[in-house]
Amino acid sequence: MDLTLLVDYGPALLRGFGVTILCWAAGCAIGLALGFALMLLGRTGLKPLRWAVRAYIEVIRGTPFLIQLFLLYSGGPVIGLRLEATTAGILGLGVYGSAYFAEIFRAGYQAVPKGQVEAALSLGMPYGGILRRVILPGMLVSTLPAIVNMMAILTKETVVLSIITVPELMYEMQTMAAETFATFETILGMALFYWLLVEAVSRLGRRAEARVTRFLTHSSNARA
Amino acid sequence: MPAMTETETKPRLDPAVPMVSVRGVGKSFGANVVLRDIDLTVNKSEVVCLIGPSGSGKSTLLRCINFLEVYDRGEIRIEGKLVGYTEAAPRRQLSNRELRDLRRNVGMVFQQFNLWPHMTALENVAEALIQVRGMDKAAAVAHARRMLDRVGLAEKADSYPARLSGGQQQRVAIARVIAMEPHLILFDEPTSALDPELVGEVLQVMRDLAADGMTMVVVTHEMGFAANVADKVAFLDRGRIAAFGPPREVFHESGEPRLKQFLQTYHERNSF
Amino acid sequence: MPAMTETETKPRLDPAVPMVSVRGVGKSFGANVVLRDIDLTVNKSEVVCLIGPSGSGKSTLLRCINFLEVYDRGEIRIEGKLVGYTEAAPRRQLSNRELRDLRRNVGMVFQQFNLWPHMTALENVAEALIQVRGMDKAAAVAHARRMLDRVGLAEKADSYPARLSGGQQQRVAIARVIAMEPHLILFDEPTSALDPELVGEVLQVMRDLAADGMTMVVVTHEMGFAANVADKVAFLDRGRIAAFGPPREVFHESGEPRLKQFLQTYHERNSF
Amino acid sequence: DTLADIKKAGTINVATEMQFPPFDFLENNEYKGVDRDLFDEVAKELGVKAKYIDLPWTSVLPGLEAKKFDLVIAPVTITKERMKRYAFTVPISEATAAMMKRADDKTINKPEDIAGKNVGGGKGTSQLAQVKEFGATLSPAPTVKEYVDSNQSYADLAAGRVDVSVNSLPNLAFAAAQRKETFAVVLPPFGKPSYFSWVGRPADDDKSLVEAVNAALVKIQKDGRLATIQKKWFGLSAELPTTVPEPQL
Amino acid sequence: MKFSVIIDALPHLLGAAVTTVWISLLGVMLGQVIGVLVCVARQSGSRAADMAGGVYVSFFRGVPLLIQLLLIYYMLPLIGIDVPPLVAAIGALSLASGAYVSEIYRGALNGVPHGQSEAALALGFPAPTIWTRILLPQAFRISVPALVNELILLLKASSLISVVGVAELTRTSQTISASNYRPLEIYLAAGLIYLAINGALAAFGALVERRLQQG
Ligand SMILES: Nc1ncnc2c1ncn2[C@@H]1O[C@H](COP(=O)(O)OP(=O)(O)OP(=O)(O)O)[C@@H](O)[C@H]1O
Ligand SMILES: Nc1ncnc2c1ncn2[C@@H]1O[C@H](COP(=O)(O)OP(=O)(O)OP(=O)(O)O)[C@@H](O)[C@H]1O
Ligand SMILES: [Mg+2]
Ligand SMILES: [Mg+2]
Repeated sequence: MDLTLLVDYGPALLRGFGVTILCWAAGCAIGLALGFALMLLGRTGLKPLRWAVRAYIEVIRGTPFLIQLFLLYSGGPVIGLRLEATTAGILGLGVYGSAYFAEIFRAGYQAVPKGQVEAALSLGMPYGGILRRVILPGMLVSTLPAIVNMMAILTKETVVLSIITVPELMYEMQTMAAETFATFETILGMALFYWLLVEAVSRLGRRAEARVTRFLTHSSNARA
Repeated sequence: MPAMTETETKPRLDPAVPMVSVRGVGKSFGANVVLRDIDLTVNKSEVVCLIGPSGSGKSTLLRCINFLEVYDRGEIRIEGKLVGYTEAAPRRQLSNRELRDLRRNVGMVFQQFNLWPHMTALENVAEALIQVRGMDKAAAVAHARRMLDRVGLAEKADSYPARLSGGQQQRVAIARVIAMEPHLILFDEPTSALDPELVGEVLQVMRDLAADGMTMVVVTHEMGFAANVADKVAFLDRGRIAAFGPPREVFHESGEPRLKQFLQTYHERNSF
Repeated sequence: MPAMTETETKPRLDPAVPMVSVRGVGKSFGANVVLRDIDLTVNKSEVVCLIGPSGSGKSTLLRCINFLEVYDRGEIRIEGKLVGYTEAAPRRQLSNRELRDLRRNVGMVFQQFNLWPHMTALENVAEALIQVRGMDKAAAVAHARRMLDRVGLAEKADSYPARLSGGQQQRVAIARVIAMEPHLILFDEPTSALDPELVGEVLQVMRDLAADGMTMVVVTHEMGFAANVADKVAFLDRGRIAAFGPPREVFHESGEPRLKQFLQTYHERNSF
Repeated sequence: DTLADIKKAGTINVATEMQFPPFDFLENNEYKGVDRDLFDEVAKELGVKAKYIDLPWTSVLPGLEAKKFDLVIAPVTITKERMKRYAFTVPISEATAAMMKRADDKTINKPEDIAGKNVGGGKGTSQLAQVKEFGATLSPAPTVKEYVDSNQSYADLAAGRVDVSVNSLPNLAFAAAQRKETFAVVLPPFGKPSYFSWVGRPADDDKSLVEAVNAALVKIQKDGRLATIQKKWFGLSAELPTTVPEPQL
Repeated sequence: MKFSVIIDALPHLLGAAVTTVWISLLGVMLGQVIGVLVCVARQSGSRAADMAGGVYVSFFRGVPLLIQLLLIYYMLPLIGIDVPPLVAAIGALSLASGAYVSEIYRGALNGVPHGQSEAALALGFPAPTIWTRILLPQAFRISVPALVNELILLLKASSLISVVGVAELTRTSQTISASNYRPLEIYLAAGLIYLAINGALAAFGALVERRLQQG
């Protein structure tokens, strides 16, 4: 066990970690926005649109990210879509996440008590305003844990980006492994880095959760 | 998103036009016929109470009046204006924007209060002022404060709904509605979800509104309120209006057997 | 998991020992003193109603009686047996198993019914017979059927709670309790969550139980029920029993000002 | 002693990633390639049966250290860094670096033509290091892109993201032969002569095993079996050193 | 595109798909057991059990499955514990899935009204019976959609068990495309197989959900 390697390769690993975080954050942002849009599309009265959204979600959820990313990156040029690796990685991650986020949002939308929307309607509020001011905050309360969970899952999917040469953490780790054949150090290093990221995400998530639910009083219930 | 400043429609003061006029309205949910051929007139500044057994269609009728529920047959007019449909012959449903204009003048108070839990009492009241009436934030907040004061809740302005008792929540819901200066307010069992101790404070606010000349349609099980405050009482039974008139007549002079039985049960349970 | 067959404790028939005796009981939630020095005796086959404003401690007192809530001071005895603590001097809380034995003889009916939604009406009633009384399945089901019949729900045996009206759900909850043949049943506002139309059917079942000699403690806002069925009425106010006695006395002869005001509001709201 | 244990058990467990044709690959679920043929012979010399294990490269070396098997028969180039941690056998094949282009690409006809173009290769491989060195002598210098998996660099060559893929000549020759309409090898190879070896554990217990494998390999070359295998897979035969060469990198 | 390649590869891909399915299902079933136990332990009121459960969840949710597999299969032997590949694969999958499942159940239990266990308590139910008869059946019912989601995610994550030498679907498609140099066709085929399996799982989940909801 030669942990000085982690020091020698430190700068490269940190750079890779930076790229991982960047791709993850950008992918999540795209996934959340796209997922929200998909949820709204799925609620329209147009049947074909609803089916299209359903099909999109089922296909994306039903296939591994590795295969999607490969088909996007290497298959894309066949149909004239030529993306640079990092772009493809972020886009792929966003598309992959969007299917899951759309489902989370769908459940969240349904969980907003109908009466809250009716109250807004009966006051004459426009749909855009209702969505932004009533539904969205209500959705966050019930979906934030699931959103954070999904974001934590996506941190781990970023390792797949290495196969299309995005210079993220896994890619740098494999360089280290290939050049030194120091495999155990690599495994431990990766465990540490990814654990840190997920732990940070869930901590931030819990804070955010406390924030969006600050208006709820917590009744103390006697335990069973 | 700034709300569009829409041209203020001044209340028409022609007392000849009834505030609400319901003519031959019918409504089914699938095979379940919930309203059958309802006729009802509510004049300006009148308080009409709807009473009747559970499932008789009281909520459905009320919700048809502001088109939260689509009615199938007949017509409902508010201040002479047809609700939910175009006047032209093959009737077509109004667009969302047209519906919004209609609903601006019709307030609604729900059994479950339906406050927005992530906004304080003040924000709940100010929100629609900003979004619908296009007021700027400062003006909306000032107006909202006055409304909270009117329902006796000035000091709870910054509390979230979860921190308020049921009675206080319902009073905030009423403030939210009257802030919009509606011509008509619909109440759907506004006190049914309240602890008995808290009913009084909400009824008092409603009494004050009635005294100020507000037109109100109230679905309620509070017979005392109906007897003392209502100008007219309508008894609904299985989707029909089985009795209608001043409270004295309906409560004491009607021969309608279902109504008599309804009142009988009520008496028995509450006498001691 | 087969429940342990525990030895059946026969009801003691000594009428001199009160069914429930509460002596000097106090209870606080943190700084909030909810019960202060409560004394209350419920004799066998008596029906005692607890009335009082919201937050006065009615539910808390009821829940202390079967130790769902831990009381801080004083003592509660059921059929002479100390509730929740050992008799020996430095009192120690009973083990879960000892508490279970105590609760087997004390049924409880909640405002929210608390039926188990994943079991049919019949299964809801049979479950405790199997798990707690150790009956075999066939016997439990047969007994459960008789109990459902007793509350008038024989034909709903195979319905899930979600398919039943509130009144029917509450009657199932009562069947679930009486199936265990308790010596005492506690009711916490059993009709408050019901539509007014459905209250009657539940009160009728309770009336029948009272007529059969069941000992009952009932928290209720149904003054008609209290007046007609209760042997004694206790009026709770801010954690104290402010009036206690036969309904006639409490409702008509008490000089207690808080009680008078409480009844006055009630009258106003319901007279027409 | 590992060798003694193997002889006693009658089988030797060896692992490789079977995704590196023509050395290691699966065809209809059957393990084939240079390494397979060669190690069959080595096993015969050792008097034991060979059991072949397919693992992703990520876990081949950890598996060796965890003693899940006794030898890695993936072709690996010797480097100084790697010598520190593992024991290498005598060479089993030439590994001279060469290039492969798209078959329809008329602009690249010799190694020097990659000036200013995009080059792809396997991360951390000696061929990649050599093409970087070679590229630096050209102007304008080519852009080098590094892949975790060299198959992915072939996919990008087909997709047009890179103009040549670098790998050892044997690998490229085989790949081009499989997809003649898509790929073509750029001749001559540009790199210094270098060699592939197999990898064992450096521990004292394992010394005798590595030595026995070396002896077997030398014998197989001497009696002409190696040449037969080389002809079968590469179409020509070449002589290999009979000692472990000094690492160049 | 050359579709004959897919036809040739199909038998191998399908064989690998069977491996993927049975290992994932086994992983999920064991994960259920682990998840329930961890969840109950964490709610038991014992601080130590809650802490231990917390550490378990943090580790198995926080560290990528790939690394968990490598740790179990290659690092455990270094301290003298040797596990065969299938055990390592199923073990890692079920431990990881257990961490997620325990959190799903924790959330679902919040959805069971407190009054229901109180009613059982008032009837004299022993605590374990309240869990097995009242709380867990309902938590299960509430969480069926989340559990199906988890099953699908796990099925896809199972592609990583190739690092311990189990040839599942993704690995097999890589292997095939490495020898025929036609990754596009092979990955497309593998993608469709995954889609079919997951579609079947989702349909099955919807069926279970509907059956449980009839109450
Ligand atoms: N959205 C709906 N879909 C289908 N049926 C409905 C719907 N809303 C109401 N109903 C049915 O219409 C009938 C009348 O319901 P409504 O809520 O108007 O009665 P109500 O008089 O307000 O009763 P309550 O006093 O219980 O509020 C009932 O049979 C009810 O089941
Ligand atoms: N678990 C608890 N934790 C803290 N305070 C509590 C708890 N349960 C009840 N209280 C407080 O104890 C007081 C009495 O409550 P209790 O529920 O006994 O009143 P009640 O007479 O039953 O009222 P209601 O008619 O509204 O049911 C209230 O102030 C309440 O806020
Ligand atoms: Mg209603
Ligand atoms: Mg109470």
